[in-house]
Amino acid sequence: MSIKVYYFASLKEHVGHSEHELEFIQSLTVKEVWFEANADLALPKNTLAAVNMEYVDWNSLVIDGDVVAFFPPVTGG
Amino acid sequence: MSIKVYYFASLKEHVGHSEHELEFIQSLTVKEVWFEANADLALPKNTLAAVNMEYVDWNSLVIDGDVVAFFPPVTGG
Amino acid sequence: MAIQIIDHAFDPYHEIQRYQSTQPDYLGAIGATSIFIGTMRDFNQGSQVTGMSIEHYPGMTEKQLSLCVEKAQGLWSILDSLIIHRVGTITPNEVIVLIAVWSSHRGDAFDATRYIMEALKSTVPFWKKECLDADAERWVTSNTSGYQ
Amino acid sequence: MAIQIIDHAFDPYHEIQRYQSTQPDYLGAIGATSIFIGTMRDFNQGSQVTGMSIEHYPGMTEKQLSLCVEKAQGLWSILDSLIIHRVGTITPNEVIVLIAVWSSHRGDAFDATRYIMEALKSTVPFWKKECLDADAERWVTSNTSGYQ
Repeated sequence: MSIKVYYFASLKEHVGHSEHELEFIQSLTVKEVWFEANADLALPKNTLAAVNMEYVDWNSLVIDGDVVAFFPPVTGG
Repeated sequence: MSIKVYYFASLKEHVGHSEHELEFIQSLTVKEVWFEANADLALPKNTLAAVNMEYVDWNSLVIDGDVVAFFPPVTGG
Repeated sequence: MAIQIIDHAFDPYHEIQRYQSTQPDYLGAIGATSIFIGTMRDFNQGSQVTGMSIEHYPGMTEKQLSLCVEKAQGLWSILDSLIIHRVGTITPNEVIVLIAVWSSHRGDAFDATRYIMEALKSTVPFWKKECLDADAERWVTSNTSGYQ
Repeated sequence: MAIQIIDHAFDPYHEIQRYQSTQPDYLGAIGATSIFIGTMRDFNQGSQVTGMSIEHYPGMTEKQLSLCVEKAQGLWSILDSLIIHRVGTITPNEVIVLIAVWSSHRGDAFDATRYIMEALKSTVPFWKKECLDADAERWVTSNTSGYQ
């Protein structure tokens, strides 16, 4: 199965790119997606995760076609 | 001594005029000013009193030259 | 800080912009502007309302409005404020009151605006009389609380 | 109800007036308009700030802003609302965010405006990066609470 992963703001600079595609066989949690994609990188404290533009728990499962996003605490307004 | 008394809004209609001058010898409280000026009229519930444009207690004393005002609860805004 | 009592219809946005053009000193310090605009509705307490007249106590009105602002300044950090209130004859959809507060931070701006509005409603000597149709009119007898 | 993400400077008063001209249906029902305008300051966290850039997550931004408004609608009685937020490059004194809420009663308008602002600050995917001088820049790492 295939999912798309996006990174924003300081996290984009931390991982060094803004997006990539992941292909894998078994079902993964959001947390596993991070470590699958960034095996050699620490997960910055307070990082937020969204699937299909909705906030999710790090233990929720990702399915084929999902769009996952990782980003730091938001600072708009 | 001489004081000026003003009435506003529904209270002006209740007493039938907007202002008058009072002359008297001894010192009076605000409450006594009302009954001195309106002996035959009930004092409507919730009536507010001001002396020299500041809210006052009904037992505060009025002195020569003071401007006393009586009016209903305010409804601006 | 400015307080205005006026007897004709006004555009609140135009007045805010005009007032803001006089405050260049601390422009870079303003992070938050909170504005409240009270407008005349065409329906109140179960009746269609066709117009309204607002009476006030000249002099005491300005004095009590200043006191509202002073108290807000004592409680929150405010850079500037503008209050405009209508008196005289008003028709539905016209603005009755404008309160604008400028501050560095949003908490101060929100709190001060609301405080000034509630203080105005409970202490400043304005009185509304509603016109229900050609013949009938009634004094508004009390303001409701803006907090539930 | 309208939500706009824009990448150029805007005049909040002009935008409110333009939006209001599209809402004649319930005009007589509007008793209260509450507005919040967030502006870029030239000083933050001990440093002079010369500019700012705001990044966002297109799509999720609109989705989360809609959710803020829906939640406010569930909690208070709102007739209409307008939210505009800047993205891209911003200079001091420019408006970052505008929130306007129209309601019959002031309590609803005040509460809803503040709620939407706090919800925006904590849930909508915008990120600010401040330019401190020609070479230095820093990400803003967290928003403060608007309540004390």
